[in-house]
Amino acid sequence: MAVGIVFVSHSPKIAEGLVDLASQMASSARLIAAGGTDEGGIGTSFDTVSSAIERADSGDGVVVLCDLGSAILTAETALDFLDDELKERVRIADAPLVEGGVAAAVAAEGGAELADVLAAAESARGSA
Amino acid sequence: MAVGIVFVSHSPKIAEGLVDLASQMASSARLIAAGGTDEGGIGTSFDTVSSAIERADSGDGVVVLCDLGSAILTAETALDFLDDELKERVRIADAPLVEGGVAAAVAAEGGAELADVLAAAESARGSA
Amino acid sequence: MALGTGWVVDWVRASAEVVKEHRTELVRLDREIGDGDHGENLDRGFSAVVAKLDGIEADATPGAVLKLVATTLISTVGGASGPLLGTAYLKGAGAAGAATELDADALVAVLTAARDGVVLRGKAESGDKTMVDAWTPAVDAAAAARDAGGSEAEVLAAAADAAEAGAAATEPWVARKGRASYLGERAIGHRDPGAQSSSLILRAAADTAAAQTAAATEG
Amino acid sequence: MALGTGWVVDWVRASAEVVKEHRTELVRLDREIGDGDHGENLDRGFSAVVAKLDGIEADATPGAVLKLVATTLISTVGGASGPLLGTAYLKGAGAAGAATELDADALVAVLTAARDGVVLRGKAESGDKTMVDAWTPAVDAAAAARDAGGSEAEVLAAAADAAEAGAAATEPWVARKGRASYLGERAIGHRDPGAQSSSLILRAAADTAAAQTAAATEG
Ligand SMILES: Nc1ncnc2c1ncn2[C@@H]1O[C@H](COP(=O)(O)OP(=O)(O)O)[C@@H](O)[C@H]1O
Ligand SMILES: Nc1ncnc2c1ncn2[C@@H]1O[C@H](COP(=O)(O)OP(=O)(O)O)[C@@H](O)[C@H]1O
Ligand SMILES: [Mg+2]
Ligand SMILES: [Mg+2]
Ligand SMILES: [Mg+2]
Ligand SMILES: [Mg+2]
Repeated sequence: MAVGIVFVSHSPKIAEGLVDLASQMASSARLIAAGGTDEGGIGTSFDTVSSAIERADSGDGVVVLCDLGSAILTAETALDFLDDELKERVRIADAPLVEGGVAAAVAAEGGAELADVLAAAESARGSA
Repeated sequence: MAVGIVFVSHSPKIAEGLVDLASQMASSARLIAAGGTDEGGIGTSFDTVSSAIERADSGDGVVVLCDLGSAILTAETALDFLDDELKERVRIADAPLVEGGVAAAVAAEGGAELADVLAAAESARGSA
Repeated sequence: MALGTGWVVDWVRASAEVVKEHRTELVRLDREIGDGDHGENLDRGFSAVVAKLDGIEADATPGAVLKLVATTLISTVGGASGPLLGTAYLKGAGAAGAATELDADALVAVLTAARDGVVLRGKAESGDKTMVDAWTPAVDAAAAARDAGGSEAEVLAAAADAAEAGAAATEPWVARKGRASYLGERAIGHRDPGAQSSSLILRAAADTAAAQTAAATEG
Repeated sequence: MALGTGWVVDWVRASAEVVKEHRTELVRLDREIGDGDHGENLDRGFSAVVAKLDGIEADATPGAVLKLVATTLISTVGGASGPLLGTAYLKGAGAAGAATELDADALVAVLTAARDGVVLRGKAESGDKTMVDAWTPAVDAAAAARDAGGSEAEVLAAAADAAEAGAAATEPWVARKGRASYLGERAIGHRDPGAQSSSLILRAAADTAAAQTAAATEG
């Protein structure tokens, strides 16, 4: 088991590319792309984000990274509609999407627990 | 004329998706994706980055945003090989790729000059 | 005249129509200080809501209809206004509770809860140049109209008037929340698209209430 | 025996061979504390260099060959080691200047400039668990061997020995630069892939110099 990571972006390509990128350094981490609208356009989808969070969870919790403010609004709303039990172990990171996402993925791959994966994301500034 | 922006990512999808995303808010800005290796894989390409910088410049300079450390190394090396005259008006931003990239694009679209586009990128934390 | 489920359904249909009618205008406002999709986003969302209206049960309460609007907007809008207005309708539904009719007090409670929902979700304050700048004056004006003994239709008309003025008042401001906050001074001179759409929706509430009241008086 | 363009070309070919031979090992090291491409990156880069060697002019200087290596690695490696080693060879080429032969002093100058190039580009310090931890001991040992009156081959052998030890010494460390810095304590127990490849390349320099010296002595 391990902490899962969800990448919420307005662009499906950004979310998918980030899974590609982070997978290289964290090949066994549970990384889920949640990008774009239901029609695949630029925007965010409540249903995509909600189901990504559910898929990312294996019991150890989920860290969600977002690109812009409206992605955060969508993610927070998705959280409100989750079962209380799952909701308790989901965290929305205050971190840059790509840089924080890679750091979170590496931490999750290393077996870090929820708070530590969140901290890895939030301390990332990505110029290592 | 306006400041151009180059998005250097290890992932071609991230760089392209970011052009899509930033274009929505800055449709006339000169935004160039420079993602992936020459073979389209995960990594960075000196040639892709160099020519993206040249294409982004219209005389007012270029701000370059990067995802990870090795992208910065590639961008800095590309700078070293540019003509001195162009090199003088290229800046590598110390900023998160997506969040800084959107902020820089909006600033460039508004006609901001090089230093101000750079400052917009570097002050972005992306949770507006 | 207290307003029932019929009014809520009329209001929602009228909202969908007015959003469609003003789609281009909302897109234009959002293109000026955002990403240019606000009209599309709301049109997509309200069209989806209308498509679901036929499926509601005959004895559905106003609150149940508001909840359907909430969940549908959240699932279909695809931009910041989805979670924001979705949360507004959801909290409004909560305030409506199981009531079958909404009197002036209940309407003020619903509007207040809706505004609080927007603020809870988006954390914007008055003056940040967001839809809050339509909702907060609307709530205040509705409460004042109710306190002055106004009818349900009068309460909603006061809300709509204040929302319209509130949306217009955003023009000279810099934005501190949402995409327009990227623009700094360049947002000055442009009306916030979300404030504008909220004022259209509140005007639809007032107009449908007035029509229902007129019909009841005649009938 | 001072070393000419023939040696540089031999060294580059030997580097390409040794990188190909150790490709899997370098990939494994990089998979443990990076993204698993270091062996591929360098193999791609040095193969491209070898493909260009046939095109060099008959009277090319050592510096010209080093510059060709530099620009080719920069264009083809696709990872951090491309700009880093590319800058190393570029600065090494600058130190070699227009000389047609490199004596012990010149070799120390080339190695020093190369290491300075890596540091200039990557800003890593000794102990950060990067290729610098192979290069800096190599430069120091080369200078000491030169000061002790060592031959060109002896200077390069000293550099190679020190680089090998330097690469091995990175194992117990936490990384402070490059991708491995994401891993924190988990990098402990793993050798830095870039330090390892640099030590292989420096060993190729020593081996080819020894072979040339032996051939000259026999011949
Ligand atoms: N944090 C916030 N609080 C309140 N309202 C907000 C906030 N962020 C955005 N808005 C509102 O949302 C509107 C934009 O909606 P829309 O265009 O549908 O979303 P997006 O910006 O994601 O494209 C803005 O005009 C503003 O009224
Ligand atoms: N800032 C730096 N300074 C010095 N060496 C570095 C730096 N960053 C990375 N390296 C070296 O590069 C090696 C990794 O190279 P490579 O795998 O080809 O690149 P990437 O990390 O982009 O995949 C590391 O093992 C390390 O020795
Ligand atoms: Mg919009
Ligand atoms: Mg949008
Ligand atoms: Mg690597
Ligand atoms: Mg790599």
